[in-house]
Amino acid sequence: MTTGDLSQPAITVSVQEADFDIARLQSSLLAGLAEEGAVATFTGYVRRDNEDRQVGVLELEHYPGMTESSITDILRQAAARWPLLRASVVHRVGRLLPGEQIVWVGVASKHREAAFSACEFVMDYLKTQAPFWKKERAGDSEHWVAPRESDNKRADRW
Amino acid sequence: MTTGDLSQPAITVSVQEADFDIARLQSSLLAGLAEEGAVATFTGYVRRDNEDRQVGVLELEHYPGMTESSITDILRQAAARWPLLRASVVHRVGRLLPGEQIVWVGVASKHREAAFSACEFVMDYLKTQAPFWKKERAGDSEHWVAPRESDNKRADRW
Amino acid sequence: MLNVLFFARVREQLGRASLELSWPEEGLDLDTLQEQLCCEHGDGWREVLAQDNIIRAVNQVVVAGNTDLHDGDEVAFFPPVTGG
Amino acid sequence: MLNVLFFARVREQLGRASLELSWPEEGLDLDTLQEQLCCEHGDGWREVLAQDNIIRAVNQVVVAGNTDLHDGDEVAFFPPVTGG
Repeated sequence: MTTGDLSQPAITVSVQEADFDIARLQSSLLAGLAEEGAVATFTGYVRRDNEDRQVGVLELEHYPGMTESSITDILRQAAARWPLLRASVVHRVGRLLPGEQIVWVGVASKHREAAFSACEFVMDYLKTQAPFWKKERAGDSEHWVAPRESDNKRADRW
Repeated sequence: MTTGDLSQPAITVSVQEADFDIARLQSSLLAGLAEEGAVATFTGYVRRDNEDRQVGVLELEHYPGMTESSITDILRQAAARWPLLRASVVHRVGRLLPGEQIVWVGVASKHREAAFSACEFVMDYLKTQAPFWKKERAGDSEHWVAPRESDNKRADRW
Repeated sequence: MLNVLFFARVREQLGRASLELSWPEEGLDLDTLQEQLCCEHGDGWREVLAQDNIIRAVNQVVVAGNTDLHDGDEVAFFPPVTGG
Repeated sequence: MLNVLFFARVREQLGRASLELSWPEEGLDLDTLQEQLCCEHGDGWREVLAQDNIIRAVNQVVVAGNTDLHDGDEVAFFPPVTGG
């Protein structure tokens, strides 16, 4: 697990094998804030099937160091575009089972517009910029997940 | 507390005085689903100040019956526009203190685009369509919160 | 019978949350109901109910403009909503 | 010294996760490094590294096009990312 804390606004990034507790993450996002108003979150789960293939196990590989710094950079970009109070990403790596939580993005802001936009922006950039690679296994077969063209288009919107 | 469950997709609405547990709400959103992928949530909190006024206590009035049915209608509209698996709204009424949770919107979908859009749509319509009224009290003074013009503009986008 | 409800600022300004009216044999529409309420309760009510942002709902559905009412209807007057 | 890393499909196709190269006195750029790797390891490597969606990063920052390298740099080759 790697954690970084950077002020103005506070940004937290964690890349970890362990599962995470969304209630605790949301409390941490708000802890000590003198003001809040809105929190938008996103939680991604391992699909049970992907493009008609059953998923048995998902293996998530990452680039230690670069993964954390690229997520930090994504969060800083979001904080430069919208008035955020806190922004946090937790992303799991290693072996995951269908239905398990993979990723959580939480953004606190005084206003919901900023919270929603920043949360969606971060997810779009995570999908296209952060060095993670998914491999699906089912029985004897294995399959690197291909990037979705629609993800690139969504990231290009911003 | 009033709860309604409607299928395809399952919609849940609760208007209640009691506080709520976001982790439990998110588990309920996913319980029994044969597939998921993405959950977008929004949590609104009582502001500590609003347009430079300190907020001591917030009183939330609603129109019992119409409030629940108008939220159900908003969720049905969202489900008609995006492919949702589940959508849920919890909204508190009564006396609330600054920093307390007021509202939670959770949307589960196979894809994050639908989850984000529907969650934001529901919040925009809640703000402008559901019969709730906020009154702020601070010391001896009290003040009905005025609707924000920007909220009407946001709801008109959809 | 008609059940008439007032919420939030409207409720406070009128000093009451609801009233019941017996159903008139000749029928009634929403604008006429509002005019009757103002006639019975005086200019204070007229001022409150004529505010141009007042929302009117019949049987818990917001109504734009005038509409016929029916025996047993629930009519509500309230200011713009501020939930969420 | 240069530290070269391979991830995901690239790592599997090359059959290794990393290698170290001593720093050449005459200097080196990214395209030249890639060409050297292909010359040393054969056409299998050339095929893998020449795939047009391969991403190259220097010191953990993605690089578009060629760039000069420096002694001590960390260079990585990987396929398009699929996190989130």
